[in-house]
Amino acid sequence: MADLILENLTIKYGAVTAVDNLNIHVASGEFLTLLGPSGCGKSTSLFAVAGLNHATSGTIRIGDRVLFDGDAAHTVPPEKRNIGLVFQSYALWPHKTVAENLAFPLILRKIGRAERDERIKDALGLVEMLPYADRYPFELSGGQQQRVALARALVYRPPLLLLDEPLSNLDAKLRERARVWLRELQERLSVTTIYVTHDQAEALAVSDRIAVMSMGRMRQLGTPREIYDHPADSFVADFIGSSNFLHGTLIEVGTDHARVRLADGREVTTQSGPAGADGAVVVAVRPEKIELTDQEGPNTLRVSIEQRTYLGSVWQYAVRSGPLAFRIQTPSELLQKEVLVRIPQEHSAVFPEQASAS
Amino acid sequence: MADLILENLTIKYGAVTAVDNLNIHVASGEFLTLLGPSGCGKSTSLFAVAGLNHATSGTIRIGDRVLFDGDAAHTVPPEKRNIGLVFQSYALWPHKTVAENLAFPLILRKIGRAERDERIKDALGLVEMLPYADRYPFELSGGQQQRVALARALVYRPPLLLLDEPLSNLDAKLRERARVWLRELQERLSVTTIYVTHDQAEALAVSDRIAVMSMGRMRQLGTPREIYDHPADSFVADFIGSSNFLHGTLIEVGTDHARVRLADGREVTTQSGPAGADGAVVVAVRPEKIELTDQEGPNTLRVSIEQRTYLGSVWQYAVRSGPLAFRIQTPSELLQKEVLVRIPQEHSAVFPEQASAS
Amino acid sequence: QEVPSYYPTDYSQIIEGSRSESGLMIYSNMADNNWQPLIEGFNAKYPWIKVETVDLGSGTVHSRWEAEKGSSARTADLLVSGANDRWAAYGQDGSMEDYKSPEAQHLPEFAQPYPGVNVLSTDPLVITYNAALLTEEQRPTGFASLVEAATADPSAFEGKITTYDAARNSFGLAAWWSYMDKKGDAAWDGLRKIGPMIRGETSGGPMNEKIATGEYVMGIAVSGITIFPRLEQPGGEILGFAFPDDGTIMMMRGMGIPKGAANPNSAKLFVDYALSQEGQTQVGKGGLVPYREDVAEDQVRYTFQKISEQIGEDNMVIAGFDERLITEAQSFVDKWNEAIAGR
Amino acid sequence: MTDISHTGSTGLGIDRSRAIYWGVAALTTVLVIGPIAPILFQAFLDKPLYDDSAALTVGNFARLFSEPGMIGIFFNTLYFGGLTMVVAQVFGVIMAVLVGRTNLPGRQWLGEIFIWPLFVSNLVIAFGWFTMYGPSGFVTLAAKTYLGGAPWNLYTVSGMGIVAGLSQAPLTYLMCLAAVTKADPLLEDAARSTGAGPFRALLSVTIPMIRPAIIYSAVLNFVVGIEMLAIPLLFGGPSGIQTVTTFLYDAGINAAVRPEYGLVGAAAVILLMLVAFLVWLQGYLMKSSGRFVSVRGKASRPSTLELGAWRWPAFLFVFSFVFLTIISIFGGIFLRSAVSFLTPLIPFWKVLTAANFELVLSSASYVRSIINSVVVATVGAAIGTCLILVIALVSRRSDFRYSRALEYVALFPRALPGIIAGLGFFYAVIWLPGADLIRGTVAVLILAFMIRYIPVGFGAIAPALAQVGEELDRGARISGADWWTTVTRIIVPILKPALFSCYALLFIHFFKEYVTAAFLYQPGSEIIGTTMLQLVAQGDNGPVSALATIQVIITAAFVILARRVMGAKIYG
Ligand SMILES: Nc1ncnc2c1ncn2[C@@H]1O[C@H](COP(=O)(O)OP(=O)(O)OP(=O)(O)O)[C@@H](O)[C@H]1O
Ligand SMILES: Nc1ncnc2c1ncn2[C@@H]1O[C@H](COP(=O)(O)OP(=O)(O)OP(=O)(O)O)[C@@H](O)[C@H]1O
Ligand SMILES: [Fe+3]
Ligand SMILES: [Mg+2]
Ligand SMILES: [Mg+2]
Repeated sequence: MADLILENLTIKYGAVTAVDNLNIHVASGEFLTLLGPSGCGKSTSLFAVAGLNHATSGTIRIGDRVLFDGDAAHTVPPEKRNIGLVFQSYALWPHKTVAENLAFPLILRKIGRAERDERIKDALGLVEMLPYADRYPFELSGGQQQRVALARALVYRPPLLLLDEPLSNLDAKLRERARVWLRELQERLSVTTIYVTHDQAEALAVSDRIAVMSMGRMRQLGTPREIYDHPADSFVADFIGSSNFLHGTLIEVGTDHARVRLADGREVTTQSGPAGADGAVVVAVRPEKIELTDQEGPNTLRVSIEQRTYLGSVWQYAVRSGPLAFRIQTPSELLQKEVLVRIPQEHSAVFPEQASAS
Repeated sequence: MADLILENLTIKYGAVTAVDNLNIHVASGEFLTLLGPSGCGKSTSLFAVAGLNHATSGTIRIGDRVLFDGDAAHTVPPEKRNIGLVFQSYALWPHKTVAENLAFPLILRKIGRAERDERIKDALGLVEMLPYADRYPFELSGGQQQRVALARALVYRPPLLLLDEPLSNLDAKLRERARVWLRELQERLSVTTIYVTHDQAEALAVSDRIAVMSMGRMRQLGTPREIYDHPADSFVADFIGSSNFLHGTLIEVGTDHARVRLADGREVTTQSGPAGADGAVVVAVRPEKIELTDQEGPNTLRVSIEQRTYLGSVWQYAVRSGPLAFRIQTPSELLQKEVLVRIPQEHSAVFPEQASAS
Repeated sequence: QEVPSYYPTDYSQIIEGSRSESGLMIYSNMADNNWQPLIEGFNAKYPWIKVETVDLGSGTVHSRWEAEKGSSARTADLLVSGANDRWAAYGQDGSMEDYKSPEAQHLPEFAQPYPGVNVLSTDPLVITYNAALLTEEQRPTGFASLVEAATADPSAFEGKITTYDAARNSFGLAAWWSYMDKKGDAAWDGLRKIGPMIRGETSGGPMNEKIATGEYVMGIAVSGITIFPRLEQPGGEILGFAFPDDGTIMMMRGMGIPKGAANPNSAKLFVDYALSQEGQTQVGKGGLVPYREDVAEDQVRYTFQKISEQIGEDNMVIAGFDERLITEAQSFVDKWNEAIAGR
Repeated sequence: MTDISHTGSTGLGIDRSRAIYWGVAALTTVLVIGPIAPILFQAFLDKPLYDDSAALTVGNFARLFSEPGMIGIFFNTLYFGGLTMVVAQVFGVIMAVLVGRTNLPGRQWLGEIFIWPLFVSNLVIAFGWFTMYGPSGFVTLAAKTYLGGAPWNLYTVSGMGIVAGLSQAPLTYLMCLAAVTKADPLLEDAARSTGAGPFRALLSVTIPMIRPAIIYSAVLNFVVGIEMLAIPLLFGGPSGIQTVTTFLYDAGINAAVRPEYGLVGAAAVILLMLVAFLVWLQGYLMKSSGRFVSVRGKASRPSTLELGAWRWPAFLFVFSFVFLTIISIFGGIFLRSAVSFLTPLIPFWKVLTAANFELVLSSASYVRSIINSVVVATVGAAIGTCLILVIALVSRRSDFRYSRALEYVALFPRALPGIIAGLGFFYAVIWLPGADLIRGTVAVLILAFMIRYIPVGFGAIAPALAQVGEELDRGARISGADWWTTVTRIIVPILKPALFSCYALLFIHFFKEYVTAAFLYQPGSEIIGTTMLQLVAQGDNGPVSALATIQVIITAAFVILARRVMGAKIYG
């Protein structure tokens, strides 16, 4: 398949602008994830690619083939696009059994009985739903329905696969297996994939590139590491891995570092970055990057522990130093009331303070 | 509220036994989570408590008040149970706006106009859906619908709250906020809560106790730490935090330790545990508990790295030592081909080998 | 083929002509069982003519034919109906084939009021009453006696007298117009007295049923042919009837061959047969009232002559196809409505 | 833009789906306009259409409005139509919900009996009512004897409205039943878990969700009330109450002197305008139809609502209702068919007779009419259901540019009172070239009935369609199905209960129809309705009741059988 290109895509529902001037170039065989908070327009964008809603303006093409062109009022109907799509709401056909749900796209493609059965078995096997082939959707649990939906989108091996939160109702184990398997399958079939998820761990683990969206706009497009390590703005920093934001004032800025006086009076050295008009900044640092330390030094803060949460593999603590409240994460249980922590310069970023950054 | 007690609860759909002899005692004000793979009967159990499906046998009581008694064929209708329920599929009323969806339970409880508006505003504020009060459900995204469903179950402050994967369509940030807030709310209102989730991190973070289910049966009931640190069987060990299972043979067992010869020939010391008939065991150890080390010693293995996955805060590696394949997790990126790892005795458990443990 | 001696010599041409025709289509306001004896008799004589009837309401017979006649569609070769105003109109505009039946000489004068318009039967309108609710003394014997009885005992008759509503129904209009035309102001006075007690109906079914249940105690000018067979049914004693002694309305049923009919010879044969002695007897057997004098009275329930004998020729009100039915209709309806309101 | 850029895409544009859109739109338009056009034309002629000397005029409208008492007549008509609608809706909806959704004891057979009033024509229903509830009806007399008086009077506009409403309630019932069985039970579960009792859940959640079906049947019943002839004629006539239809009948069609077709045409134009307004209103009320979608891609389980302690009180209520308004009425009709006289004055066992049935069954043409009716109803309803289904799919579920217009056109035939519609078809068949081929055959009857009842069938299908979530279509489109494959393979199977309703409704209506047929049938193509018309002329309701009884038995047998065969499994 050639590359999929979205240009200036805008989609409005009456007065609501669900997608605002989106530009994405998905390379052939790429695994691209749309990541963003609920209601940011992920599903809407995906549906526009599938041809299931009418974009307001912009173009969608696959290589030279124009699927949608807002100016020429040209639209290729969804069934001609040969795309696989998993709906957030499954969209299983209630009157067909699981096997029949999968058979339908194959029948449409005039695939012979023997091969059809073969493929259905394969696909159901992949999602571990083989024993349920003869059940009706209403006889399945939520997660089982979702797996069938996934199998249905894969069974006809479309060159472009669109997945709208396909794993959100699966349990952690199955989900991890499914995502590994999905990625393997994607690579094996080299099917171009757009994946919508709200789960950043999943996005980081599985994607070639991630597009972070907010309120219909794209905020950053990059590889998982770029997004995680070098978020373009505080929204991305916050959304991916939920950074702590420490308020402060920029007192010095160099090419490779900056110095910030935090709200509790301590000074820290951070990566370089821009300041707000009055020098107000936030220092973004992820909870798991903050280190425990024994001795005072540069970038250390003495904090009191206010709340403890057990997360299985790690503990998370809500801590406070004067007016600064933030979270830290460590594998070990801390029983003392106060600890000394260090904010590593290389894992901190500075952004201008914005009303929106919380 | 008095304690909620499920006794010998069995629920069949024709030949399918969805829930099999379930016994749970939920203390008043407790936050209990049902955790288990897709299709294990979580929703079915929850619905039985709500009175929305017919259990086949067993009893459900709140203190002395019998809600369901299979022997006496006695059932209290759902509306008399005063329970808050969030459905996995939202079940918002499509013909009512968001505000009207929330108003309905309040109107049923004859709550005056002013207080009603107040409470609706509160509840919508909590789930950050205030601006959407006048939309119809079909005008909302999947996650937004789920938030409204949550608000609707809370708005009338029921003493018992049943939540069926209430956060599965929310993004990570919102989800974390929602779960903290949910837990706080639950403690403040001291509302007894049964929470269904497939997300073990969520379960560990938020629950007083966790009931792990599989195929309609309860496998273990305990606090998050008990479940995580002392899984009752290999299923639980695997499901919670996805343990590695290293196959081997028990060669010595004491009160506080056991020695196992692993399939690659190395011997390791582990926690004590039972063996299969032929001495075949698996050693369960979580990926994040396996330590990197520089020097050979007891319980160390030399492994080759076969696959690397970036998970943002940590890296996960698929590794292999002879016939043993397992995963390890560390915060740092490992570029070398081989590493030396140590399996800490205190974080390993031994279970008899079963066909089912994968 | 045998034909009576008084038939014209070239009658065989009509018979031969009918052989090459495609059967006979009749639009009528009669029911299947009314037709059966007549058609059987006809077919015994002319077995090659296939008779088909389309049995409709009186008005529909004409509406349908009128609309179809200009098209190429197959339509009626013979019309039979009780829509007196239409027959009057056809008489005026000459849209019926002017065929003079050789049987005419054996028929009374009223048998062919206009060229091409014949009378098939004369059906009386009678007084019907509920015998269980009206004692012998209370039972009116005619219009005048009804007026008398009703004014004497209004509570027994208030809202319990029915008749055809002349303002809403062409059948009723023809009947009552003829009656009033003959009886004049005296009858109008009587009607004004009992008018408010009358509930008008537009069809025989509800009248009969409601009289039987007692909702009405009696009806005046109720179609006799619908009552007669019912008297013989089990329980028929609940109903009683009388030919009004001061004026029995005899409704004429018209019959005509449209100009340009597709099968004129078959139609002519049928008209002749229906008017023959044998045909009229069959008409009587079908439940209608024949008017040909030589019909044997023991073969049929009633004949025109028998009724005439019973009540006297003067008391027969012939409801024919007077053209004033058309010209005077509106003023009559207005007057009728006032009388019914008691004014 | 150059024109060259367009040729590429229009070349693709003529696909199968588009051919179907245009084909069905053209077919519907021809079928509907055919019979309506002559009537419209007639409205502006001073003489009957077939009269060569007719000239254009607007005098018909002037006459219509200058008629004395016209205001009262209009008022009566609207009140009658409104009451008919309200009564039909209230009882139809309640019954649909109870039967379709709850564990009401005996709901199966109560539901079967409930639709009986639809099986026979209004003429027969009216007759049944006055034998029971008329001034000297059985129930009235019983009430007078035991209760000291009967508080009802059928011969008022209210009385007529209630009778008409009750005889139309089954229409509402059937349309809503299809919708109710598809409403997602999870939504009721949600209501109950928030504290609503079973009835409250039905009232606040289920009923609003079937709003499309309610709105649709309401509009239809209002129109049916307005165009209904038999009941106002039979009940209103004797006491001088007139509605627009009886006025038209008395002054226009059955006029004492010469029918005034111009007047009839003018009134038809006004009725068409009224219906156009109602269809618009209906569309307006159904705005943002996403609110009514209840069959979603997330499957949920079919279930019934437990009435609990309310079971038996509800049963008692429904049963007495069914008994008093249906069983007793039909009891009267059945009884009438087996006696020579039905009157409280003679015990019925003294007058038992088989003569009524003998009369009907001994006539070859009467028997043929029964057979013809069965053919017309079974075949016609099948063809009709297919046509209506396609119309509904194109007008509601396609990107066809004129989908809305198609819906308007399809709904127009309902505006014409049956008798006027009959006239229209009749003109159309005579004057349309080529129509002669089918003239006088059962085919023309099927065609005419079909067009006349498109709106009825549409009402059974369209609301159910509104409940099916678009993601199901979308899922199919994206899997590679074009529009036609999607609707036939995905939507139609889900619509099965509604299709059954549509088929049953058409069957029932075709089986009893008479007015439209009066102008169209010929020897050989007579149907029960025309036979009944002839028998009515004899002034004896015995044979009429016998025929009605046969009608009920055949229809009921058919409906029950069809339900067994077609409606057994909704989900697979
Ligand atoms: N109506 C039914 N008929 C037959 N089997 C059913 C029916 N409903 C549920 N089941 C089966 O019962 C089992 C339990 O279903 P349940 O909905 O309780 O699962 P769950 O634990 O909630 O799973 P999930 O996390 O996927 O929602 C499943 O295997 C399901 O297929
Ligand atoms: N039919 C509609 N009418 C009006 N607004 C709509 C409609 N459908 C969606 N929206 C709005 O458009 C925005 C984007 O919706 P979309 O479904 O694309 O969100 P999403 O990113 O998929 O969110 P989620 O993760 O919660 O599914 C939302 O704010 C939503 O409320
Ligand atoms: Fe152009
Ligand atoms: Mg979405
Ligand atoms: Mg579930």
